Amino acid sequence: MQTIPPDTEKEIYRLMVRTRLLEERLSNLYRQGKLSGGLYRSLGQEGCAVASAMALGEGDLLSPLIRNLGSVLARGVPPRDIFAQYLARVTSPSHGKEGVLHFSRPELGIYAPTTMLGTMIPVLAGMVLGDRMRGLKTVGMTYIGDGGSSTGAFHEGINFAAVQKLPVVLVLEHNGWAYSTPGEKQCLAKRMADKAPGYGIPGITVDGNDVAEVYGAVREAVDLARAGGGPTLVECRTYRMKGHAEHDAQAYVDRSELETWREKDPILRLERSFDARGTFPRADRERVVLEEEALLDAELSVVQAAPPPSADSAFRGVFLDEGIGERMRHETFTGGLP
Amino acid sequence: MQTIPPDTEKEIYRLMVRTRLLEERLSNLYRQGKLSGGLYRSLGQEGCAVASAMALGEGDLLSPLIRNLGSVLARGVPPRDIFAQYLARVTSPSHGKEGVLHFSRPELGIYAPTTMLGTMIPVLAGMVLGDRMRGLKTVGMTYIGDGGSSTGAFHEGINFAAVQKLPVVLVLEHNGWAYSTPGEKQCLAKRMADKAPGYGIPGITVDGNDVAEVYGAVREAVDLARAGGGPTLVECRTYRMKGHAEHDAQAYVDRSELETWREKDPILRLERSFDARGTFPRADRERVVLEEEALLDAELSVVQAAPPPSADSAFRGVFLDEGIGERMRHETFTGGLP
Amino acid sequence: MSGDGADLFYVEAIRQALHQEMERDERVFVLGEDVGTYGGAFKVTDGLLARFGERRVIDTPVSEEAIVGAAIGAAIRGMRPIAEMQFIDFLARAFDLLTNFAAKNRYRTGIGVPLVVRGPAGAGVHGGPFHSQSPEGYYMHAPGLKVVVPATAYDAKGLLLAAIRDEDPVLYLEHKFLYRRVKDFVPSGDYTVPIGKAAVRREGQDLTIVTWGAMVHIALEAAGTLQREGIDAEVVDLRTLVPLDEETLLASVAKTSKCMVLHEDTRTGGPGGEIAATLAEKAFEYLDGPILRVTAPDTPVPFAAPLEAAYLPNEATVLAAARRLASY
Amino acid sequence: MSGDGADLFYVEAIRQALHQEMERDERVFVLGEDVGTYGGAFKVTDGLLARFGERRVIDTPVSEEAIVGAAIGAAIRGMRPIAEMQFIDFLARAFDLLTNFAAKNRYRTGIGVPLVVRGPAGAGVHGGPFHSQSPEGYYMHAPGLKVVVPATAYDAKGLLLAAIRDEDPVLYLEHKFLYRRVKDFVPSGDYTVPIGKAAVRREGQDLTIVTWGAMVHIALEAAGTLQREGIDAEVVDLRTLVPLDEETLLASVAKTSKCMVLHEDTRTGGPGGEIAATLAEKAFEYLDGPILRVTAPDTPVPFAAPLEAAYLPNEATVLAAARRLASY
Ligand SMILES: Cc1ncc(C[n+]2csc(CCOP(=O)(O)OP(=O)(O)O)c2C)c(N)n1
Ligand SMILES: Cc1ncc(C[n+]2csc(CCOP(=O)(O)OP(=O)(O)O)c2C)c(N)n1
Ligand SMILES: [Mg+2]
Ligand SMILES: [Mg+2]
Repeated sequence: MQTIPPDTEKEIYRLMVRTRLLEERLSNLYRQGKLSGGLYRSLGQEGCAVASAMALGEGDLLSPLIRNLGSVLARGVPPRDIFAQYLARVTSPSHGKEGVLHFSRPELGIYAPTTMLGTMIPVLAGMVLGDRMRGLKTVGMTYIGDGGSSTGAFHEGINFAAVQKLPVVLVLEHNGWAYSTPGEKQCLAKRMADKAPGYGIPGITVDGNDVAEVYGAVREAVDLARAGGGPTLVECRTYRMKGHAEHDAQAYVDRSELETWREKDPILRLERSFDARGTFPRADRERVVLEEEALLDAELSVVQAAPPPSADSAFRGVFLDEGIGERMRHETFTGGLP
Repeated sequence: MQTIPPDTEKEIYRLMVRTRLLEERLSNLYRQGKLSGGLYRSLGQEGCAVASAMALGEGDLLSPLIRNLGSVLARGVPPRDIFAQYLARVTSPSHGKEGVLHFSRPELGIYAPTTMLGTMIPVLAGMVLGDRMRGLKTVGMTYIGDGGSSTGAFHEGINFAAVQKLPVVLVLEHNGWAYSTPGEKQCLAKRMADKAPGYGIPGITVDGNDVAEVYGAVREAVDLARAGGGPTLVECRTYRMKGHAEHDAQAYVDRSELETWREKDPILRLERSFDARGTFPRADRERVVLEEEALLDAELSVVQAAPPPSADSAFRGVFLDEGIGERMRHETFTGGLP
Repeated sequence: MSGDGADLFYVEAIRQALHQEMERDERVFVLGEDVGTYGGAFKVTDGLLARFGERRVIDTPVSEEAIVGAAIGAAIRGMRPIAEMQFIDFLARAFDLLTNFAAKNRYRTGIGVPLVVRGPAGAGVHGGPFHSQSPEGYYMHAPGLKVVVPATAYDAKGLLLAAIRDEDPVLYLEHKFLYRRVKDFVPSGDYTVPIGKAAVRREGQDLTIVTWGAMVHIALEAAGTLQREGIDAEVVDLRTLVPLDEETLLASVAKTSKCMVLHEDTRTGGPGGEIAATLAEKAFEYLDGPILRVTAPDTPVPFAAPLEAAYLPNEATVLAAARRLASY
Repeated sequence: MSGDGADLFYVEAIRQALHQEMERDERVFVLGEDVGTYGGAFKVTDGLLARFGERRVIDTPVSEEAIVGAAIGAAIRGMRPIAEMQFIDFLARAFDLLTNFAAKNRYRTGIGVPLVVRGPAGAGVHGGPFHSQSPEGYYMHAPGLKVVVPATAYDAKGLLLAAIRDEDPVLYLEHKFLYRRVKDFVPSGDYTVPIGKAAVRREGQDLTIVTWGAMVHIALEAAGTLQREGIDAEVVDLRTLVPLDEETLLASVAKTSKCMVLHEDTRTGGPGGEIAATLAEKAFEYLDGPILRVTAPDTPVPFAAPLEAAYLPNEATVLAAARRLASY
């Protein structure tokens, strides 16, 4: 496994902090009734998202799931984009047409999935297939949950990537839950990485809350992919510390399990590791936190000042040819009368 | 592995012969232009179909793929049903509405799949789930090819059966080809049975042309299923000796590979084994062949005498309530005018 | 039908139907994502697990094909499965199983598939493109499938009981916007609302608004406004889309001579076409004006509130069309 | 358009379009089951592998979701993928990917998905329920997707070239019955048939038959017979279902005042509804008779020849309806 460069480790720390603080702001906004739609937290899983994304190279592609806020931040998406998505502002990357992390930023290599779990896997495979045809050495990374791995699209997608030896890294976030459904009702495999041999690809299980482990394993998978070795399934064991979404009080979760995992918090663990190694003093870390707070406050206020999208735009952008949409808009307001 | 009882072995022999001879007749009819639609041969794979089906118990359920003629014959479907399906006679179990092995004979535990590969797996899982709720100890068996195992429905179905510990036996017929596509373009797994651990279920690979091996492994899987142990994936290595269908001259197949497999023919091998053990003398076997020829000729002539279905029935049977169909028929002939 | 009952929310009516039918018929069971412990994403199946246990209230993996497939299998073997889609949008992932396996099985093999697929449809809650669709147009087009679309709590219970007892597959589209917004009297006892029968929600002479689901309430609102303008609109709630109650539809248009179809599904190739075509064939002589369609536009359902509001037909769009039609 | 060319079968025209466009544009590639070594179940892609190699002619696993999904991804990254469904019926297995991912991506994210999904549709070859469907009604209803349905070899080539060059996803339905039965002049050079433009195949005064695909040939046959009976039918071949050429449609009905829609897809919720509704809205003043729909019934496609013949609209059913309409 590849080791994590010291600067990268600090950057991971900063990005985990950013992720957590950003979500805390979103959570406050949610409770104030200011968000449009639901909020899906990644509390306790930030390490897996951030460290995996940091293992990608320039020009690589990443498609997040709803909980991979840390991944898109790590790839350079500014917090304002996230606020604007959740607040459904016209300045959001999707111009208010979509919510959550469902937006594309092609210049950052970020591509929106759809809600339907698993479907991004064949789509991502196609992206790097296309890039390979164009002579690019792009690696693509996406995520799947212990729940989403039960979908047919997961199976078809990873198998296609395998037979085509496509440069795909599939990070399986095994966080114990799919909404309220526990792992053992989702899949009986001992490890989710046991699925890999069935596709003839490498599979590895790592501690998803240990950023060094995640980074190392994913980096190796990225290198293998880029070298033409095909996809790798990287199972990250982690834990969803909140309910499925903010409305879910996770009544079905054993409180002691939460306690156990709170101790394994990825930020806490990295801090302890820094302390143990004496590499990134507490004072410096506190400065990071303050900087991040300031950044987020600034970004949020910019976004809050932005207007919602205008009704008219609802009818635009289905096809490149806007004429089709024009007719549509007209008909909507006339019931089709000429 | 369970050993095969002597009578069962002889019965398997008879059924393999029946399968082969029946297909030869169908092939002749096909060449005479008398079949409705295509013909999909199981030449060289009869052992796997017959021996697996023979391992089921009374009341168990079986759903075939197009090449599992031997399986349905083993479960008691009379040859006339098969002829009638291929000749699209009104006396066919589907009354001419469907072709090939797409028919149900619930009293024999036979259920039609659809063409879409993989979809029978979740459906069969549901059948035995339903039976379990009704207090029955039914085991369900179905088949999937090296090609069909790439479908999402395979994945969702077997995983669902696994978590529900359903009594399902999934026989994976690894015959080297999916239409013209060779195994290595379908899946990179070393063995298809390597998929099993990814579902937390047992997986075994057997020589699909050795009826004793197939029977033994499947019988064990059936027993495990009935005892509540959940599904098993039984990979049978075999070879498709003909093209995908009769119209396919299999130009893409290496002739020497065909030669190698011709030597491994399941009927030939069982005959050699009988000879080696001196258990089922050649003369007795020849009698079996003659009996089967006579049976098939008789059944075929009955079917050939039967009429095609009448046009009217095309409009019936969509819903239990035939009133809906009546209206439909009327409209078809009036363009909707009242 | 018993005289007892209570005003219930739409979601409560569905839940009551599930409880009562599982009580009455042990062949009935429920499967889907988070339907057990959690009681369903919208709490529709709340309480079922406690009452009926894990064998009849099955939390499945995230596998819509397995859910619909298993329901098909169980139905073929004599059970009465009810498959929940967490959001009806996800039924797209089992499109083949529902339209090709379930819907065609009786015709192909003689064996009916008495299952119900149900789940929350419709927009209005800022769910965005994949938690807001009204896919009735797709499924109406699948031969062998029935489609029901309750607009009231009374119908929600009665149609669900009818759907479960039907010998053929039924898609039951419950409108998530109505779950906790519509409340009406629901008899506590056993009753069914027959599949294939529309309800005239408001009688009128001047024009007919044909609609279903959440749009029934928009239509009634608009009809009230129109009344004050001297336009007397009849509102027909189809309740079932397949099979269509042509009798009620034709009788209404024979009376009013003018018709508008109002639906939340998108326009092109949508259910409005079927209804308009039926009228253009069979009510041509009655018609004194074009058949209008007021529908969602041919776009995904947008996320932001102002966009979603523009997307959804509302009282204003209905009024604008109705006025033009009335004065035609 | 070059003056050179030859009479080609429909299947040859498609193949020629594929060859020429792959030659012209290196972003174009083909993927699907058995499209390479075997040249496709119907030999549509024959010769492509030899000419363009494995990287651009990809034999995939039996995975329709992966095929459509990979095509989406490649299109998003600037390629021009052509995904073949071995039979178009199997597209049901990628329904979600096509209707929810491909079709909605531009609207949701601003990134278009210029892919083509193509495959053999239609009945008439005793393929039974899953090798014979005409699913245009489903896909017309998906906002963001274009749907084209060539009836001639000329259009087969020209529409395919237009589809590949379109910036949005296009479903290209080729009719398997026509592959080796329809033959007409196909220019050897580069040309496109614009998406969204219908063709008047036969001018007439008395009634309009609106149709597409294999039914165009039935309509023309029927129109010939009707001519001898003194009924002058106009035949409009839509060629594209989305976006619909309303101009040609309305102009024709303005002239004839009577219209029949003829299609091979099933009736309820099918494309005929959309066309009838469009006319009932926008051509109401022109209409001198009901709009008829002559379609396949709401059943699966049956297997046996006499059943399939009863299922398919044919000259006799068209004539019966046309006569009634003419004398209305
Ligand atoms: C195909 C599909 N079915 C259902 C859903 C609804 N859904 C959203 S998240 C979720 C649970 C996912 O669990 P998992 O994949 O483990 O991811 P996690 O939420 O744990 O991050 C479900 C069922 C969906 N998005 N897509
Ligand atoms: C979902 C689906 N896609 C495509 C097909 C078309 N098709 C029929 S058989 C076949 C090859 C199947 O190969 P395999 O599963 O290995 O079975 P075999 O023919 O070798 O018995 C294909 C692609 C299908 N029936 N279903
Ligand atoms: Mg999870
Ligand atoms: Mg095979």
